[in-house]
Amino acid sequence: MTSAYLHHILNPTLMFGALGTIALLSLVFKENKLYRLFEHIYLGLALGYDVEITWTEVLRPQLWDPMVRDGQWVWVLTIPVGLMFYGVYTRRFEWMSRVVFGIFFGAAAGTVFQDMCQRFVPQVRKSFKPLVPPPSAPGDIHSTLHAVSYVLNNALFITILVCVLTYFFFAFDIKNKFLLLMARSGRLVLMFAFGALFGATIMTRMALLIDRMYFIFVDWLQWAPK
Amino acid sequence: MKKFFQPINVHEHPGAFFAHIALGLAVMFGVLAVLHVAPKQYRKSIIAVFTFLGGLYYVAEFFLPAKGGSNRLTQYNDLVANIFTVVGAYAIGLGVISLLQMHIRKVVRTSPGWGNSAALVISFFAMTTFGLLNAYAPKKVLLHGSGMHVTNSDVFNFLFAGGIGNFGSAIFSMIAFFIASAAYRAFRIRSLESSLLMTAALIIMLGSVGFGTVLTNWLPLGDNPKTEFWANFRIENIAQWLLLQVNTPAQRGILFGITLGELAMALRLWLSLERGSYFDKEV
Amino acid sequence: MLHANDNWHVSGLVVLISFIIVLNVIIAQQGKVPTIRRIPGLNAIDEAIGRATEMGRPALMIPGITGLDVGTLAGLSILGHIARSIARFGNKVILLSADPIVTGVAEETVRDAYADAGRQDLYTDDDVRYLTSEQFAFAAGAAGIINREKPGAAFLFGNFFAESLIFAETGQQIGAIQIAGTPQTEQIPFFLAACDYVIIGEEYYAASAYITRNPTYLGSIVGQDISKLILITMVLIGVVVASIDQYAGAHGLHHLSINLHKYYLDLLKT
Amino acid sequence: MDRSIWHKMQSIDSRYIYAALIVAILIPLFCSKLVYLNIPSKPSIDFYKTIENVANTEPSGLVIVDGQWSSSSRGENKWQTQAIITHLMMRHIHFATLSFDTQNHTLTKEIVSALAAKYHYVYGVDYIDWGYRPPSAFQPVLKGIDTNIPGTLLHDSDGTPIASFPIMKGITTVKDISAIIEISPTSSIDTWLGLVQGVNNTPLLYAPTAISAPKYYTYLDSGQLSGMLIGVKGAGDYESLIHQPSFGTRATGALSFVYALIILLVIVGNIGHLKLRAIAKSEGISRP
Repeated sequence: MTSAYLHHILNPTLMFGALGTIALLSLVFKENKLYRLFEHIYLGLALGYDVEITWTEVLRPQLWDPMVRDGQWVWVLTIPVGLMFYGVYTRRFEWMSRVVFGIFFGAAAGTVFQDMCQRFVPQVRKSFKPLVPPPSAPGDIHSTLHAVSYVLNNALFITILVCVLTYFFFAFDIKNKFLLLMARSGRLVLMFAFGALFGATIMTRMALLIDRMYFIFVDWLQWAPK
Repeated sequence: MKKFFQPINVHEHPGAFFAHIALGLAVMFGVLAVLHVAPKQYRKSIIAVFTFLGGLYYVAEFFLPAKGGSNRLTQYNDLVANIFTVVGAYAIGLGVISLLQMHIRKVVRTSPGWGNSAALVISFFAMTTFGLLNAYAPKKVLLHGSGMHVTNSDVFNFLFAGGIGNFGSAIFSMIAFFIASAAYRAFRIRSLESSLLMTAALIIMLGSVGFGTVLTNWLPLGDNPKTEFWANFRIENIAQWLLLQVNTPAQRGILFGITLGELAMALRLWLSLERGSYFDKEV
Repeated sequence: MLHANDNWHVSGLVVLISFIIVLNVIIAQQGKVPTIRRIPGLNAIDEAIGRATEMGRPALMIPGITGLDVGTLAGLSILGHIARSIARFGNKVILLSADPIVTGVAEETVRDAYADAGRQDLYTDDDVRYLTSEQFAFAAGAAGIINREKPGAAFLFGNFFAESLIFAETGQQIGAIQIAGTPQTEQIPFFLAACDYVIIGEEYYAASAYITRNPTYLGSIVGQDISKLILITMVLIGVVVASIDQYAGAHGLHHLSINLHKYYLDLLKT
Repeated sequence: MDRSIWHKMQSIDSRYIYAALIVAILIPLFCSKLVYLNIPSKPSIDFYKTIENVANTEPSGLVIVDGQWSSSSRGENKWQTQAIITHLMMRHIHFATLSFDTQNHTLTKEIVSALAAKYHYVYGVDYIDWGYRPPSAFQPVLKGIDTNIPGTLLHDSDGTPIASFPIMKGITTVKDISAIIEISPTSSIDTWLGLVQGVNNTPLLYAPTAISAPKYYTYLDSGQLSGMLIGVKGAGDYESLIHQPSFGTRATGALSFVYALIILLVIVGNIGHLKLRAIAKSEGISRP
């Protein structure tokens, strides 16, 4: 082993990352002491980063700087409100934490109207799929076939949509055999769709593991050819 | 009144600045004290009122008629978002206290696994310290001599890029292992449902990788109108059709239901109609 | 769409749906309580807790990894009911949280659940643990805890993302009975593959109603069902109108086509 | 046959599965000379043809390469970027890189500088780095590209005015751009489609992760997208189209092994399961 290679292998940042990667991945075989150590180091680092980011990205630019630099002293009034969170720790002031949690519940709920209008309603409009084919393009030798597939695809789309929605009826006591069949097939189509999603996700996940192996065996150890 | 809330330069008028802060804090704590001494039977209503007010701004901002994309309230969007961000940031202590308390206790009592807890606490303080040092004095030299030149930002990079960055990728890539074992176990011809799950996944898998597409490579690619029809039966095109024509409407059906559920839950919360262990308790 | 007046038809529709839901909640609260269909998976909750208790193992709960949003609150509400059952069985719970505010709400929820069952003695402050809000650091910590504490039952209800499979598969490997649900649809396939029972889509928001049979929730479900019926009707009418429009377009009936767009197809355009 | 072998087949210890998975990935990593069965998909071929077309018809045209990926999707996007940049340089097409992600700027720069040395690309003459812009500026920058490129971007990543470089001569609006390439794990392509592509029907090419690809097939059909490289398979396709096998080819090979392994496992599991069920049925016992 040459000293240049050793120097490369022992590069602290690279080695720390590579050892941690191996230790963390070893969990899939067995929970072990090395995993436990790196798990705790990782948690500590991440929590520390949370605190650091909270200061540098939120509290410093949005509270400290406006107060001290721009003299917007009113921001100090947020401190008593923030302190109410800590009521959870005492029996006496516990209820106060509910007030501030309540404000946050309210805010989370209040944006729902815009969300519904912007994200949800367009989906309703996009489901207006015609069951009549568009006029065929000039020179299209498969015009009948294209028309048939257009109608069939749209009909399938609407059928699946309605079946799935039927499955999600909870309060209506469905007795009609046809509707029951629709709800049942709705659930089956859902399973089929979930299978497709599962299959479509595998490549992206595997690519990441391949990349990690590359990191260890090519970038760090340099055992495999570059 | 409005004048009272005006900014004051701390360097020019330190007295006025701190007087305003003291007075402001006193009034805020006064309000909280009044809330606290209010008769207990009002507490539930107080919470309900604050919850309603918490959501009212966004609802009002949305429904008030706007011209050219903004109405009377739109200009305060940034401010309201900032207030929620700042107040929310104070809660970080809840988490830090919860985790550190547990691990410091372990270290102090030297209970089993205290070494790991010590590692957690040390990493926490190291990251916090060097994160802040990196933000304020990144170029400051920590170690110097014998070919070494280490700055605050180097240590931060060691912890962040070497540590958090690589560890995050490692855990993310762990999913690859689990996806394989989960597929092996779940894709069984056990019931109609699991068979459907399996069939769809296998078709998509074959359609997206080299040896799968080889299976139907004897079919034309479809760049010629005469052979276009047969190209539909190439495995990658079947997979694509499944994702577009079967998966999309199914997802949309789910979306309809979920969004309605979300709306209902939001309305119950906002109007304090919600019931359940957390919401029903007498306070 | 930034404001309601960008398209009053759209915001009107949303207000109508909201009104229907609130109205049904109030009707149910007045005493006219409806019933709802069975939700597969939720019946297994007590069985899972019972088995964990028999084995002398705690139960694990994770309310997702996001901050306090509507999905997380729904998850916490389900977990609150489950925590009561766990307390009644006299078992311990471990709740892992990835957000400081959620940690606060979760602590109160779990403590209240034990208090309601008269088992305050079983609850300690270490039962609800904040790990970190960093997605994969949280996953690493949770996977470690699952492996070491070996819960007998796991309940995953909240917003989960790519890391969902890490929890579900490690839980599966240590033999926990797992029940999961999430409004993040892309993660449901992985829960289906690794958990014993999965609730899907809107069932997530109907779960509290099903577990508690609480009139408020049940009324809300009726409102949601009526809204869905309205939406289906709108879509079906839309399909018919769009078909006529396509026909009109192909046969030069432009006037008809313009009117169809004006009076139906484009009403919800934003 | 013995009942236990069927039992083993349907409940293989997951640790063996994980070990097999690692082997399946490592074989192509170590044996770089292996040849794999891989047929480039149609979207990949279209992507390649579009770039070839630029090289043949507008040899002095400028191509924009916009990156939005960071280390979390580098397993796919990094190799796509490398293959695309290689092709651009092989055909001596001028290009400009742009990033809306802090990490991406560094990562893309690394790839481009390494390849520039190999293909003797001169900065400012053959390629240019438009630099990093914060994500919040994404829409405004794209709007600006429509009408005034030097005025919107002003400086390159070193602070030199971009108008002063020879490569920018005659480039003022989107009409002077020969093609746009977007490499991204997010749905950022929507914004390019919505704000830029339609202005002059500029060929728009997309390199997403495999997960986010399905949503965008419709844009291929409608011709708004001229080609798409899907995940790491897309990178492998591209490397074979330009005859420059690199990591993408090895990773695609690894993927083939991994997929074959998973499919094999599913088959083995099902054989065990079905056989045990049959045995149980014949013995009159309910399901095993």
